[in-house]
Amino acid sequence: MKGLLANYEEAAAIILFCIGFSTLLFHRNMLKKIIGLNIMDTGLYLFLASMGYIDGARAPILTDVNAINMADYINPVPSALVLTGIVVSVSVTAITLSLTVRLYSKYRTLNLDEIYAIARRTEKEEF
Amino acid sequence: METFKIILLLMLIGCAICVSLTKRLLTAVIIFMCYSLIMAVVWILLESPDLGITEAAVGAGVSGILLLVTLKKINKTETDSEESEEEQKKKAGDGDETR
Amino acid sequence: MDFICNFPFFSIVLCLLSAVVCSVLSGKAARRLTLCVEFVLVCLALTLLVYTVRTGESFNYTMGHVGAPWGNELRIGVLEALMASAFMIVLFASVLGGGTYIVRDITEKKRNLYYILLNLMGAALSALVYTNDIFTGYVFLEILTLTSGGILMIKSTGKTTLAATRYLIINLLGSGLFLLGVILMYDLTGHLLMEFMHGTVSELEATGEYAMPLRVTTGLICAGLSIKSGLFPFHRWMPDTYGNATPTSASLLSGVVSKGYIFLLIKILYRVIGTDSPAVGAAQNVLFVFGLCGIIMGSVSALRQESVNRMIAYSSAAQIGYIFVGIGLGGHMGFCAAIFHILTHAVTKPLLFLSAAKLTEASGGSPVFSNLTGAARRAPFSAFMFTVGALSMVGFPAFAGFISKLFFSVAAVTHSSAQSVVTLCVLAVSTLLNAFYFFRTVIRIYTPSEDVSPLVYKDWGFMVSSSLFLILNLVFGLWSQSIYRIIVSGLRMLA
Amino acid sequence: MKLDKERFNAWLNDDPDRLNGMEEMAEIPYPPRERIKEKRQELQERIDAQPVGQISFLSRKFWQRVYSVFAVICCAVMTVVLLSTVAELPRFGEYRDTINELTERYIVSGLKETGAVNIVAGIILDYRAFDTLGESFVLFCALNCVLILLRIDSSDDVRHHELYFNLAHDDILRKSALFSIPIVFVYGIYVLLNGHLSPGGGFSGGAVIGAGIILLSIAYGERASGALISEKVFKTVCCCALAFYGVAKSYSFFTGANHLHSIIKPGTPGEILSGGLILPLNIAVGMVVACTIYGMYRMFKKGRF
Repeated sequence: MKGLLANYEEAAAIILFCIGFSTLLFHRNMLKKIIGLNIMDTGLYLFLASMGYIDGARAPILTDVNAINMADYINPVPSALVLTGIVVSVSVTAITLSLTVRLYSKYRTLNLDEIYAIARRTEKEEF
Repeated sequence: METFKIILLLMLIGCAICVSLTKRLLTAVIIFMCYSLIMAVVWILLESPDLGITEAAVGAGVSGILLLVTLKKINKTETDSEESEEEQKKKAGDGDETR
Repeated sequence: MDFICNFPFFSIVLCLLSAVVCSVLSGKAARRLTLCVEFVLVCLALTLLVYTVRTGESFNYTMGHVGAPWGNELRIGVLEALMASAFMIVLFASVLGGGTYIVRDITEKKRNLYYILLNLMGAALSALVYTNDIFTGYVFLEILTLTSGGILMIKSTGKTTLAATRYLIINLLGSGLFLLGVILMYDLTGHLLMEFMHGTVSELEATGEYAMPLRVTTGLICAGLSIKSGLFPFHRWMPDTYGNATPTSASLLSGVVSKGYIFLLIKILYRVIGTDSPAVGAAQNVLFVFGLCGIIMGSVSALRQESVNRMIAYSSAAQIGYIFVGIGLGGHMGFCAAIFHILTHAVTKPLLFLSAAKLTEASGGSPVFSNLTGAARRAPFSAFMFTVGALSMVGFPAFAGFISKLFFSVAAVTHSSAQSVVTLCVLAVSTLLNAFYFFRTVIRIYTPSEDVSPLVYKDWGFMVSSSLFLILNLVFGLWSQSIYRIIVSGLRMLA
Repeated sequence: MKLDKERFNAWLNDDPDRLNGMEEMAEIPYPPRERIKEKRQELQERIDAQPVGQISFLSRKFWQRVYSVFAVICCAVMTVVLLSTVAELPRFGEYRDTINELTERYIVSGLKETGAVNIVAGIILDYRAFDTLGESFVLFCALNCVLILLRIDSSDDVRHHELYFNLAHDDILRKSALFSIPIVFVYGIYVLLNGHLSPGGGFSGGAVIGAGIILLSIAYGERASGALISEKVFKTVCCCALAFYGVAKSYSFFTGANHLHSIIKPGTPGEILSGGLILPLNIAVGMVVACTIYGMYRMFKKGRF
């Protein structure tokens, strides 16, 4: 518990990840699933970024070129990785959203359970 | 500063929970955009301004726009007073979680 | 450094650039370009295989001016070259063999988009196989996931869209878990290149620090990748996906994509965590149990299916189970068996999917069993190829499937008593079930029926690609000793 | 004055403005609501006509429940395990093990080797450029998937895809867009061009510019944004920029791996024309991203350009 409180940033990130994960897993509504996916990803990125943070350090943009001191700057690697990750998650969002639009135009609902029910009943038509 | 950060983190968690509990999809999308903005601020506080800019532009901007366009496309955000109560309920019901 | 060392890099960049070029081409031109590029990829990978076998050691290739541990790296050993050659051959042959179905299932204006995705998939696969950097692995894993989703949804019926949705959701859950594992691993080690991570991990293990986070990390990576490859409780997307997709997509998904994930897992187990680590031991036991369940459930479900596509799909689930049993048994022989089975399955499943599609087409378009009676008369060549695939899957001597089952039994026997008994029993039962459901189909297609309207056209693409698969099956079955030696030396290089 | 009042009233009543955006209003053939209703009824009838079949819903529901209970337990266990892992990790904000020779080289000699004052830009476009190359192809892949799903090729498909919203007649939006669009564009271009000197870079700048173009298209109609990015421009820019990116990076990978001399120099630190390949790569990425985002928006909205 003490460790959790000291690592509050990471703990919050993990809680966000788990909320997003369960939203993605349990919600039957496609849009909610997609938002859950985004929350899951941002939780992960927060987790990664909070690892690079050092108390009292600055962003890794060099101000004085002649005197570079390691301890002045935060770890730049997590930022670079997160930047890559954000692009991946926006691409995934776009694809899943367009799938949602397609599903809606076909089945007229966003609820996956209903979609399955309709698909099962109209199965024979499509062959 | 640390208190501010903790408050922001709590708000993030609150937003995340609200998204999965709220009934209306439009509300969920708007809460998600707020979530992204708060996240951008958190990243500025974590001394990663690159991520702050990107998250504000992508999470709140582009993802938000795409979500809203999708919502609009599937015709869920309209509120029309001429419509009967029943119709509206049906509408709200099928866009949202059926428990 | 020899010029050949550039080949893996060339193959990735070639794919990426030809994907860009395909977006301005028409469907037909894009197809030609893709086939050429894939043929070149096959040649590059085979040359690399020969080169690495001859030199007998692996080499690293720095992507950029700054070497390890600061820059990205590729790493090519015998095993990587072998895997890349197998995957590229399957990619090439599936695209070649499924040409008529691509024309049938995809509207003309969207056909070039399909080839863009295939090119990207080739790039992602090669990068995934060659990479030495775990985060690069994640990025290309996502490309692989998205392209495989894309080649599913291109057939624009409601069912494929639904199947693609389901597939993507499961895969994204898996990616999330895998990324969390990668992040934790970075936090524990501070590196992203595999051998540097391994160095820190073994230091941590020696001092006993962070034992719990290491275990959790291993678990997360295993869970993420096994969910993505469709291990037992998460195999439910398979029948819908494989059953409804266009045959090329189905054979690529089952033959190549899920194998790519598994190969990444093997690589991480060997090169990052180390197979002798206690954390890996625990994960292996879990994978073993789920693999066994997967074999049984997959085979039983395959028995109950009414259409041939879904039957083959469930059989895929069972084969994934086999591979995970191999990984779970662990040790030298277990991993050998798993890798050999990856190869076997990669060259057999596409053959089954493609020939089943031909049989279905010859019988009027419905893949339901009752419709297929007497299909061998209508399409004798495809029926022969289907029979070959079925024999190989069942484990008939002289085919690849026999050797991989043999390897599994050897791996089981050399292992501890409890696991070996269970594995042997499950192997026996599943072989029986396999034989039952495959021969039922084979007998059905050879049953004479009145409706004999022979297939009017000859499909050269299908003939060439299925002959290629047949030859590969025979090569793996008859020259298994040399393949075995290659795998063994590859595993030694991997560690 | 009278005209203004009329327009204000019209706006209050949510009437389409009679002066602005006429041509776009004309696109709506008949009220969407009716059509949706019709469609839903049709579907309902079709479902009702089908026999329910032999699926026993009781057992399916039962298994679903078992499955979801199991999944809830799994999620809960996962949360607890992950939280206890976090408690064991190094303390937040401390100088920790991940600060090693990796970080040291990036920070200390990053400027000298890449020419980028912004170390993050140096990492993503030079040290770990292969990741970033992959990342931009993820975006390309996403664009292609969206095109596959939403692009309309045949005219009979149009009915499904048309989108009925049009804010082009809204005066408030127009006036506020008039002020904000230039700012958005300037900011986006600044972020894009200064990627190696200050926070930002190709991706964020491109996303800002893309959002600006979307705003333009919402406020002033498709014609305005179409004049900026037509289908041809979109295709050309995407392909050329991606191909340039791929070729340029391949050149630097190839020379690096073979220890050849590269003609690219880092330049003077801090100047706009410095950072070797980083500036052109940022511009290429920014163009790809802006076009991709706008293209995706068009696909979602209309299904074509």
